[in-house]
Amino acid sequence: METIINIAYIAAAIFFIYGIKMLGRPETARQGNRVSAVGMLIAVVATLINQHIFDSWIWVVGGLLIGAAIGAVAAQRVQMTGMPELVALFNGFGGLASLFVGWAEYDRIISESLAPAAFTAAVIYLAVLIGGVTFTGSVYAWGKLSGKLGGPPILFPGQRLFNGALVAGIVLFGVWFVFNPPLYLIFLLGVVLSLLLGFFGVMPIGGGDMPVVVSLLNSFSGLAASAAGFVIENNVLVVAGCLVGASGLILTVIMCKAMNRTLTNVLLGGFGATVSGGQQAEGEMKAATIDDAYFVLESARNVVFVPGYGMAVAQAQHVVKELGNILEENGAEVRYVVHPVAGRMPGHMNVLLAEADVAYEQLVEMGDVNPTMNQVDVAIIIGANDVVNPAALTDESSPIYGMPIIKAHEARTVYALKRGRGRGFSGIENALFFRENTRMLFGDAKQTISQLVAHFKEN
Amino acid sequence: METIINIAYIAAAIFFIYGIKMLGRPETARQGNRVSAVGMLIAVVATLINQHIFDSWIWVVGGLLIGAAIGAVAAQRVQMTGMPELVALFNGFGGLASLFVGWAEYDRIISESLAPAAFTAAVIYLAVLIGGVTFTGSVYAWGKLSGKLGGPPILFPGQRLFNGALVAGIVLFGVWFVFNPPLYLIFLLGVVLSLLLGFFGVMPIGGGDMPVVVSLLNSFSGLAASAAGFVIENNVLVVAGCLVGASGLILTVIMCKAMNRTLTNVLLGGFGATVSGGQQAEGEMKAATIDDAYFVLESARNVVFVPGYGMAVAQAQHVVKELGNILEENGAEVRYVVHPVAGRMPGHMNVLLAEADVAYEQLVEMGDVNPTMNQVDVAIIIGANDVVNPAALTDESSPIYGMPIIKAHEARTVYALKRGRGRGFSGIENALFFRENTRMLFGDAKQTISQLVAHFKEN
Amino acid sequence: MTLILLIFVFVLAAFLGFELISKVPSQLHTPLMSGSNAISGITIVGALIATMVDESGTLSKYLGLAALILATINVVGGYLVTDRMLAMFKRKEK
Amino acid sequence: MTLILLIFVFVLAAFLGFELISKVPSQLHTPLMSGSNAISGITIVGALIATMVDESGTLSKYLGLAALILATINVVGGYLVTDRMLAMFKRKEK
Ligand SMILES: NC(=O)c1ccc[n+]([C@@H]2O[C@H](COP(=O)([O-])OP(=O)(O)OC[C@H]3O[C@@H](n4cnc5c(N)ncnc54)[C@H](OP(=O)(O)O)[C@@H]3O)[C@@H](O)[C@H]2O)c1
Ligand SMILES: NC(=O)c1ccc[n+]([C@@H]2O[C@H](COP(=O)([O-])OP(=O)(O)OC[C@H]3O[C@@H](n4cnc5c(N)ncnc54)[C@H](OP(=O)(O)O)[C@@H]3O)[C@@H](O)[C@H]2O)c1
Repeated sequence: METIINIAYIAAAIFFIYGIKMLGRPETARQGNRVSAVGMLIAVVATLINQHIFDSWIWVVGGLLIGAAIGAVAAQRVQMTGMPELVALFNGFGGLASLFVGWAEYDRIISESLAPAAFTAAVIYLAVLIGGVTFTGSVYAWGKLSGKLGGPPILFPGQRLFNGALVAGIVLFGVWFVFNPPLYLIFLLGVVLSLLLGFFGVMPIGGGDMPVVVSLLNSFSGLAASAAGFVIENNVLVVAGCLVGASGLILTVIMCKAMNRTLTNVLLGGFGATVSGGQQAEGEMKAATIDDAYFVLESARNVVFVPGYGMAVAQAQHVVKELGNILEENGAEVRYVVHPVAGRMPGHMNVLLAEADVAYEQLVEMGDVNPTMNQVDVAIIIGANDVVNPAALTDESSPIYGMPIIKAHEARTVYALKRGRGRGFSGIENALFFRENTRMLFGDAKQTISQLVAHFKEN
Repeated sequence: METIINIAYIAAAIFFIYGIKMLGRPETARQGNRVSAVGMLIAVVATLINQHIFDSWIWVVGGLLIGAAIGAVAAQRVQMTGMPELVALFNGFGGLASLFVGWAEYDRIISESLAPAAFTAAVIYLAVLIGGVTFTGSVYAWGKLSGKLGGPPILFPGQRLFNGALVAGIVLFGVWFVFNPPLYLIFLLGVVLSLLLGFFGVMPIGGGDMPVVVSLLNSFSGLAASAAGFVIENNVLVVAGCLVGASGLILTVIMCKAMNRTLTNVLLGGFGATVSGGQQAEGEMKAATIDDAYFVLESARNVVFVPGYGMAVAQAQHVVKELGNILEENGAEVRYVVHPVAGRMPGHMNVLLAEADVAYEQLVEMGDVNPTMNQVDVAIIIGANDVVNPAALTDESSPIYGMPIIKAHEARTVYALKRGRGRGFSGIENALFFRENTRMLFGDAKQTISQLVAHFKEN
Repeated sequence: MTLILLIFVFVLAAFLGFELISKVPSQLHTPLMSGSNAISGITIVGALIATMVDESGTLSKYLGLAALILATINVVGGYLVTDRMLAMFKRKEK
Repeated sequence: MTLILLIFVFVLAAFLGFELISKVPSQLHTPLMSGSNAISGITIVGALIATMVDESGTLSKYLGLAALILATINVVGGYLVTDRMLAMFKRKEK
């Protein structure tokens, strides 16, 4: 029996490995997710066949049903744009679950009047600690991403000192606990401190950095599961948890690189709280009317759309696609240039444009467009800001200096759609909007584009 | 104590992993080999600290010294071109060692009048079986590579049937043995059969396919070590053996791909035994004299060398480099085009030319030269044949059809250096040598080139 | 030996995790994060064991139940949401 | 449990081995083969254990000694020959 369960666990681990591998390639990603789901099913079923299932079946079935119902409803209801925060919330639940698993095992040992061995105590503490940090950190990240807790980083004097003290306290209690495993109070204090650490650790980090934070916390929740696996000596927990821990960590690093930030830089936080230096932009913004834009677009032969966070806010993807179609019928070559960190989560623009059925061939990467940008007649910037900021190329004092950008400023004419003089995620001014060849179309992106579409339809 | 040893084993495994990873990149390859050597040292030292070392130290030290001495001397003495066969021989020793380890454990259990459990019996049999096949197969491959056993495949009627019978016998004895582990005779019969299988399995495979075979047997010797690890329940053996098994297998597949063959195709063998179809070449070979070649080369501005197996046979790499230098001083652009499967082992030409100190920048891949081959004044083919055979591009009935080749035939003038009308590894005719723009320089490649060099020096 | 082997398993899984995620295109970052988040719900196995192990209504059993509900939300929700995300990507390739 | 975990270790190592060797340039095939051949000499550990375990001059001890000599040749020779090969590659990059 034990053997069959373990073979099933090995099978589950293989499914997870293949699943992660396939998730990394666009063609196989969806299948990969299903493969890994099958692995999970195998692991759950294998766990159910042994054990005191008959004594506890109400508990088990009840727990599974309640959890599955909540999870399924939440996943079905959520809007496309709300997905990142939902993932953060789920991740927090996973962390809390690992905390409870560690705690339950500790309580079981204690209630049998035993004391766990030092190693067991250490992994229990680790599971609980990482799980706790993951939980509050993820919930806070969820709050920020969904706008419930406000996006900008919250800084207070002595913040780093305070967080440092939290870490020190956790380590202290940890050592104490490992040498005196029966001290329930110390254990609980450790739990409380780790919950606090998750909360205060995420506090100084701006809303735009949340995807990185969520990815890191995702890695943590894997490690928490792995630690829980050591607690109950369960191999599939150790393997799957560690796979997630390692791949999550490397994914976090990859995401940081795409934004030209380091992980430390993100975690120390405060980015976007203060408007950092950089020259002031010269010139003034020149507003254009829909009419102007219509005439220019009418005669354009080569058009690129540069979507950004504003397109997501305005939910303008469908009308953008409509305008794109009209321009194509009108004989222009139309492309959509997607910057890897446009929007607020990686792949944000891809997901939105895919939702609007933009063909795969029309989605191009910036590296493919930049060299020939000067042959583009019109670049239409839809709520993008930082990702088209030329300061990243030229101004060494700019906080985004060195980030690769879409060189929209090299197009013959640039139309920038935004509501006003609002700044982007990084909080810095963008000289592009003040250039000779740039015209502003103020207003909500969706409305502006709809008006353009209407104009085309009339004529 | 046990714990320290095991932590050392984990460290060793990590070193192996990093070692293999680094071996895969040219810049880090040498270091990677050393990293993995350190891992091996750690594993050996960790094994020595426990155990009954004091009772057996003479045995242990003696064994280590003898083995190290033989290995070191062989490795130091071997010629560059003799390395592949030496690797094959070493590999065979590794396989035999795994066979002995499995056998020793079996004998130990039996001599204590115990019977091994079915699982243990199975892994013992596996270790012995794979070890045995690896041993005789590798030794045979060594014989073929070093020319001691003749290169061409040896075929006899009913060969596949015979080999199939061997496999069936091994399986049969294996099942029998697993259900009756105390049957020493069955065990020994299994050993004999697996030794025979290695020998007869390699027999039908031609000498030129030996690198693939050695790579596959290398993978086997890893698996044998892994099986031996299961026998004595030793984790580092399992991990390291399996790493080698898996990476060796994938390497084998990569090597097959470079030759446009499938693994089955290689293993079923017979390639090169019969001269397979394909049109006969038309026209006749036109011999040229050293004088002719000298005058053409004198005025050439763009020269490529295409080395092949013949350069290795003639050991002509040093004179080739000398000629290259002279041509460069004479104002010509000189490049060396290396085909991935030129010679008889992967990277064969790279190693030889590196030995002769050809600069890295002058070594070019075929993909970089082929598109501009028509701008090359002279292509000098030094004992290459199959890798410049245009039939691979045009003749669908040719056994090498589909293999990427160096398009030397598109150069303005081709000089082909070979001893006579001998065919290449694949045994097929090469129409290149009969073309209008091709001139043959018959004779040993080293002598021919030396004469050319002498000519240049005289004038 | 069990513990040592578990550590071994942990180390190998860590290396494997690193190797598997090299050079993922940026558009897949979010689904990948979400998909591996679902896998981290594997702690559901631990929760199940904790829920089933005791017979009386001890604290540890209630903790197990809570863990089970949370982990199930993570697993089920995580896989479904990832699938929805990836469905979007799929469509555009037609 | 030990056996199961060993199988787990085996499976993970297999996947890792596959992942590590993706897209090796062809000029490295021979050194890579030779270098991993040296690693397969890890059976030296098994040989050492076999040589040391018994006290009397049993067959199994002699087998162990033979295995030890052979495995040592494989390890020492394998690493040295690989190093020599790679030294050649190094030189040309100067
Ligand atoms: N993708 C990721 O994973 C990720 C993660 C973390 C951080 N980030 C950061 O986020 C930024 C993304 O750059 P981005 O260029 O996409 O966006 P952005 O720099 O944040 O700029 C968004 C712009 O959209 C405009 N906008 C907002 N609502 C709008 C509406 N309804 N209609 C029209 N315009 C609207 C805003 O200007 P108005 O207020 O004037 O309208 C604002 O300037 C980068 O700095 C990146 O590093 C990205
Ligand atoms: N590299 C690998 O890993 C590998 C592995 C397995 C198989 N192979 C196969 O091996 C072949 C390699 O092609 P290749 O073009 O390098 O060689 P090749 O096709 O085997 O031809 C070698 C030529 O060199 C000539 N030659 C022999 N000794 C010579 C000497 N002393 N001086 C001058 N010429 C001499 C021979 O002609 P004469 O007898 O007329 O002199 C022969 O035609 C391919 O078919 C490949 O698939 C390669």
